[in-house]
Amino acid sequence: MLDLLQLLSWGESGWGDALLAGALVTILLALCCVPFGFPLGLLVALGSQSRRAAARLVATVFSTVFRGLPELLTLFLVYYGSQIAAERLMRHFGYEGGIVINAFAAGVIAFSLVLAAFSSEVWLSAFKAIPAGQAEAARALGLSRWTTLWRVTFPQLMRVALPGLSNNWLTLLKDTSLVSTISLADIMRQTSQAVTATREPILFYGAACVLYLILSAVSGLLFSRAEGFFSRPLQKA
Amino acid sequence: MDPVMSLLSSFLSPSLLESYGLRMLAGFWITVKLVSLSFILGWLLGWLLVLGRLSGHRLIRGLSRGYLYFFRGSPLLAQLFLLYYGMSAFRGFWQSVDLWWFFRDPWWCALLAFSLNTAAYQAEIFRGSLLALPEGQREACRALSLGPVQSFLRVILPQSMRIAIGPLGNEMILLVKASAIASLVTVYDVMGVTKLAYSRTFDFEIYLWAAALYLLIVEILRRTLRIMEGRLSRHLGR
Amino acid sequence: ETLRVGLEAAYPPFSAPSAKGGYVGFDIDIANALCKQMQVECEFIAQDWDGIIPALMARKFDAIISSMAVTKERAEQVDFTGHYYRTSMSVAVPRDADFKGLEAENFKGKVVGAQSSSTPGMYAEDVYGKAGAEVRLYPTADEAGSDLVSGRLDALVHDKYPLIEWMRKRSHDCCRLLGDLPGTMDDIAIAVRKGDDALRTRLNEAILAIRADGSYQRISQRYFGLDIY
Amino acid sequence: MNAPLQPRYLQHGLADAGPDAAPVVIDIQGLNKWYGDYHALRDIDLCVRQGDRIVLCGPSGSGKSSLIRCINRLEDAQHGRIDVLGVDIRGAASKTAPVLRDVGMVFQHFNLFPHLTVMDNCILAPMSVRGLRRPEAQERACHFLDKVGMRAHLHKYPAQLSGGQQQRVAIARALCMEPKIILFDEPTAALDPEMVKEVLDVMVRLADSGVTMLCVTHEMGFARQVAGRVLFLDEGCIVEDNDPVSFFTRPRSERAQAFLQQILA
Amino acid sequence: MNAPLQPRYLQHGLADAGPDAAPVVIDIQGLNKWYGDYHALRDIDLCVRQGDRIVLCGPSGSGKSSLIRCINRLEDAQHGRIDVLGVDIRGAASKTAPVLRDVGMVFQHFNLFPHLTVMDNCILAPMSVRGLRRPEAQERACHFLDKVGMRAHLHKYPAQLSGGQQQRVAIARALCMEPKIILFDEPTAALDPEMVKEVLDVMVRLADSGVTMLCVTHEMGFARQVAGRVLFLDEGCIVEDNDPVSFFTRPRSERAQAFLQQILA
Ligand SMILES: Nc1ncnc2c1ncn2[C@@H]1O[C@H](COP(=O)(O)OP(=O)(O)OP(=O)(O)O)[C@@H](O)[C@H]1O
Ligand SMILES: Nc1ncnc2c1ncn2[C@@H]1O[C@H](COP(=O)(O)OP(=O)(O)OP(=O)(O)O)[C@@H](O)[C@H]1O
Ligand SMILES: [Mg+2]
Ligand SMILES: [Mg+2]
Repeated sequence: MLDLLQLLSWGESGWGDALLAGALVTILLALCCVPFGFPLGLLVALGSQSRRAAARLVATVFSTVFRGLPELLTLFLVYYGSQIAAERLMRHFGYEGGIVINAFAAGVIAFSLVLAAFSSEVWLSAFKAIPAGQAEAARALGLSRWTTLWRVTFPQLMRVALPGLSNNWLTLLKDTSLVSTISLADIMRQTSQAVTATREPILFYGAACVLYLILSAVSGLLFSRAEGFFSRPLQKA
Repeated sequence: MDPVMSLLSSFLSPSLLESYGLRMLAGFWITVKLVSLSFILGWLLGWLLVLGRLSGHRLIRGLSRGYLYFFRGSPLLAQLFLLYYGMSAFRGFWQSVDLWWFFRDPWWCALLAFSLNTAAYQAEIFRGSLLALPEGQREACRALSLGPVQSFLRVILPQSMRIAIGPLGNEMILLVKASAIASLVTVYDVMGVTKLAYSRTFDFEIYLWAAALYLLIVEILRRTLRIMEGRLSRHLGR
Repeated sequence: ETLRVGLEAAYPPFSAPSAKGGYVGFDIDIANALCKQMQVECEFIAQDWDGIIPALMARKFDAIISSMAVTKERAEQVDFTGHYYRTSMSVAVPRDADFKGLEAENFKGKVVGAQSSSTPGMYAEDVYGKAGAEVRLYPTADEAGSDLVSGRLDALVHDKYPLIEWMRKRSHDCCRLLGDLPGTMDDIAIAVRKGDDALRTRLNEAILAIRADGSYQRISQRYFGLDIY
Repeated sequence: MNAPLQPRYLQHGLADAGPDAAPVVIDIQGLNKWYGDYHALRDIDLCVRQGDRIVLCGPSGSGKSSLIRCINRLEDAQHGRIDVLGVDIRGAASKTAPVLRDVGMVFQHFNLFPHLTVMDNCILAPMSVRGLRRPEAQERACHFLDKVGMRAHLHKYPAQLSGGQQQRVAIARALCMEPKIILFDEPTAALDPEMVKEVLDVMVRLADSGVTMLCVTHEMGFARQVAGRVLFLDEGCIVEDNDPVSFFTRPRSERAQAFLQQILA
Repeated sequence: MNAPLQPRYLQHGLADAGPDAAPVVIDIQGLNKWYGDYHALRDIDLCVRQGDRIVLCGPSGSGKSSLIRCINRLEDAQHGRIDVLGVDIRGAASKTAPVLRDVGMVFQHFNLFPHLTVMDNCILAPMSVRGLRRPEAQERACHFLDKVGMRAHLHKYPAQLSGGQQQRVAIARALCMEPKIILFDEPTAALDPEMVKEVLDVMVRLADSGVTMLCVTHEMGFARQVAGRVLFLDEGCIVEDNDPVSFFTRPRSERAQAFLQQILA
């Protein structure tokens, strides 16, 4: 028992610091995707409701492709693809030698795209929940489309969308473990390293689970706060 | 068929198709089976969970919250791992209650883990769609004395499914992709087969094959869901 | 000058991460010896097995020293040096199982486990699978091992040395070695990018050099008590 | 019907009450309701007999909707006792459910089921609560839809109807359950005067068949013609409980006088 | 205001028209609207001058809401021309937006923004469309909320209001935009008679200040007192266009006669 705990401790013989470092990578990566992924998803949702056929097509293709492609492939495409492209380009200008695309940035780009594609469906379904009368009232008041979206639709949207978005977020948090394939040491990477080194799979996968659970407990708290904030006006009394 | 094949083989190597085509199909079938079964089981369990989560009973509410929290909060991979390898640690017990046949078989374990996992995600989707339902609908049900089952089946479900269907599509696609995780316990789906083939040939092309297959699945799903959504939105027909 | 070495670091006792950070194992020691011989710095970069060849090609590192067996398919993607050790495969079965021998027909209807994406995995599929065994492929041999212990598997095919190592460390009381599989001797070599002949030649010379000066034999003795070249 | 109620009824002291008066169907005592801090209903006492046609009126925000919603248990009152058909509806659901089945309601905002056609809106509850079979339920629905002039719109969805049409469907839906007590929350607000008259006829006929009605309305003409009794609410209190003739000619309370003055002016 | 309109106005031939009559603000010609197969509006011609107070009445489902929703471009008409303040509102959004900004509307179902307080509902549009600053907008909102008796409920959310209170907020919200034309869809349906009178006063004062009003209502008393002109719709046609006195005493069309008979009876 004691040596098991020792394995989780800090310092020379323990894996605690490695696991925490992995957790930091995971959470930073996921957090960095949020400011790109969710708004882009909203944009895609707006696009697929657009009156312009072109906008609808682009939105549909985006959502199908980035939901359909295995995340690993998206990641590879962004990471190796952009690297090979950059290298070709540089060689074209006569520069020989390696270019290294930052793995973290590649991860953020790839997962933002995936997050956007999945969240766009959630946004879209939330749009359906808003009665047509709201948009009509906004038009009758002469509100611009931007004001309508931002002041009328969005706050009502959030209440319905939040549970779905929290799904997206939690999925993202765990999908980021794929970055280990482009040599970023996230939670899962560190865990599997620890497992191979110590042959204590139950212990370390359990620890990883606990780390994820802590992350999702914190985010669950934030989400239910946000939900409370957006549904307060609709509560009776 | 022939011209299609020749077209395909002009940019995809036929040898690859020959040696792994059948296995890819078998993997595809595993994916379809795993996803559809676990999705349906998860759908049922998901509704139970969301009812529990909204119930007036504190204990039930707490339990379903805990369930949602655990299954959404931890990776499916870990859940499957714990279920599959964790259960085998209690082999003696399972044998004594005559359930070892279940936990011994990786397929059942995978199905169970996937159903439990997707139930949690689906429950949250359902909760969102219930939030979207105007309070007046529930009041009308009560005023008409519709029983809980009738209110649910005839009034609440059809309306909330309309809202839920998009995110449910997401969940289904995620399941399709997550089925790759089942190869962790030796249940090889499309992606599992792909990886296997890739690790033998190191031909990146096989991934493109898999990607095409995935895109196909997603596109079919998307279209089916659009049709269903259209049916559920008939009443809005202006 | 540094040599960037890619490795999987999930294949003890050949390569595994150490709690101190960094990696330990036979492959690492050999790599260090080679680097010393070549008078370069070794830099180890861990990489999932599935992505290890693409990563090499994308210049994440310059050589793979990760117990990679030479196969025809791999040779189409990368160039290999001469082997730095050779290994055959073995089969482990539960202690009380009654297997008559290693021949394929003995495995009909049995459940055989192996690591996926590995030569034992291919062997299990190609030989036992064709003979009517149910082949299950695991991400790593560890998981296959624990299923052998729990009774989900009837037999486990794996590379000989790791298998011995696993039985020694874990569960020697549960299982026994059925024997070496004939005709499965594999060359384990270093992979470099196609066309990177300069490096390949240097590595080849280095391998011969560490064999000549005896440092190879010392490492091999330390890990396995015999020379596995 | 219920012996101990007799004295309570007498104590209530309506002029025309006698020992053979109709049984009490709704009996409210000391009802108080708060929304948060806001005291919406104050010490409401009300006794309704079978076949009564009661009109609730009063200024906007006086608590009329709240009162009838409490009777239907759509709102929980914090204090007081509400007996409907002899059962305290603040009790366990298993006891109150059969009683509440006999209480119908027409909402101020209609609350039709948007995903069901007019016909399906009307047959859903009779089929699943009353156990009617489809043809019977449809027949009944046609009957009532006909009465409110909506027979021609059977297969439309609520979103395809005008405001008044929706309101009429809502009335028909409530009637299809053939409840013993029916609560109307401004059932004619969206109707044109012609239609008001038709609906009024339906309601008079209902009342004649022994159905008890509580109706919130702002149409004083309607009140004058249908009501057997008028309740005037203000700020959560019943300030006047009178027969319509006296209410409109010589209201007792000052508040009601002021209210009526505004209309008659 | 607009020279070519002059002849059209004369051809319309209202008795009191003269060369110095107020300018035309709404001009509808040959308007036809279908919902799927259903022909909801048939060949509507209508000319409204600045300051007119027009009441639209007619049986439920006759197309009143549809008509005023077309004027506001909430529904697209399939045929015909609708000029509002001199601009064809069936044109590009960039052209029609500034015009439609001057057209206010009060909905039959209120359509308040549920996530905003009463005050925020009222100041949102003035601030973001008219560019008012918060204190000005609030002052204006208080002014109108006061007029409809909702000053005390500033900080409540719509879900916490009674039906009539919601309706009054909806009226105040529309007024806060100080539109040149205002369309009411049954603005008093949920109001008690007292409140109706107050709202009516507000509307009369609005009209006096030159605002043009189109009001769908079922309250004939209201029509009698406020209207400058009464339009009677039936089955999608304007069957009568008259001044209120003649409309109520000697309606020209038979349909209107039948309609009025029902009420007066
Ligand atoms: N979306 C729709 N699809 C089909 N028919 C519709 C739709 N909207 C309205 N209608 C029909 O058009 C007709 C006119 O509707 P409208 O709402 O204009 O009536 P209204 O005069 O406002 O009636 P009310 O006084 O009851 O509100 C009605 O018969 C209605 O059934
Ligand atoms: N959920 C709530 N939270 C806070 N206050 C509420 C709530 N619901 C109603 N109220 C307040 O309670 C009072 C009574 O409301 P109620 O709906 O019963 O009025 P009403 O008599 O039906 O009015 P109306 O004729 O306008 O429909 C109102 O002043 C309203 O503001
Ligand atoms: Mg009310
Ligand atoms: Mg209308």
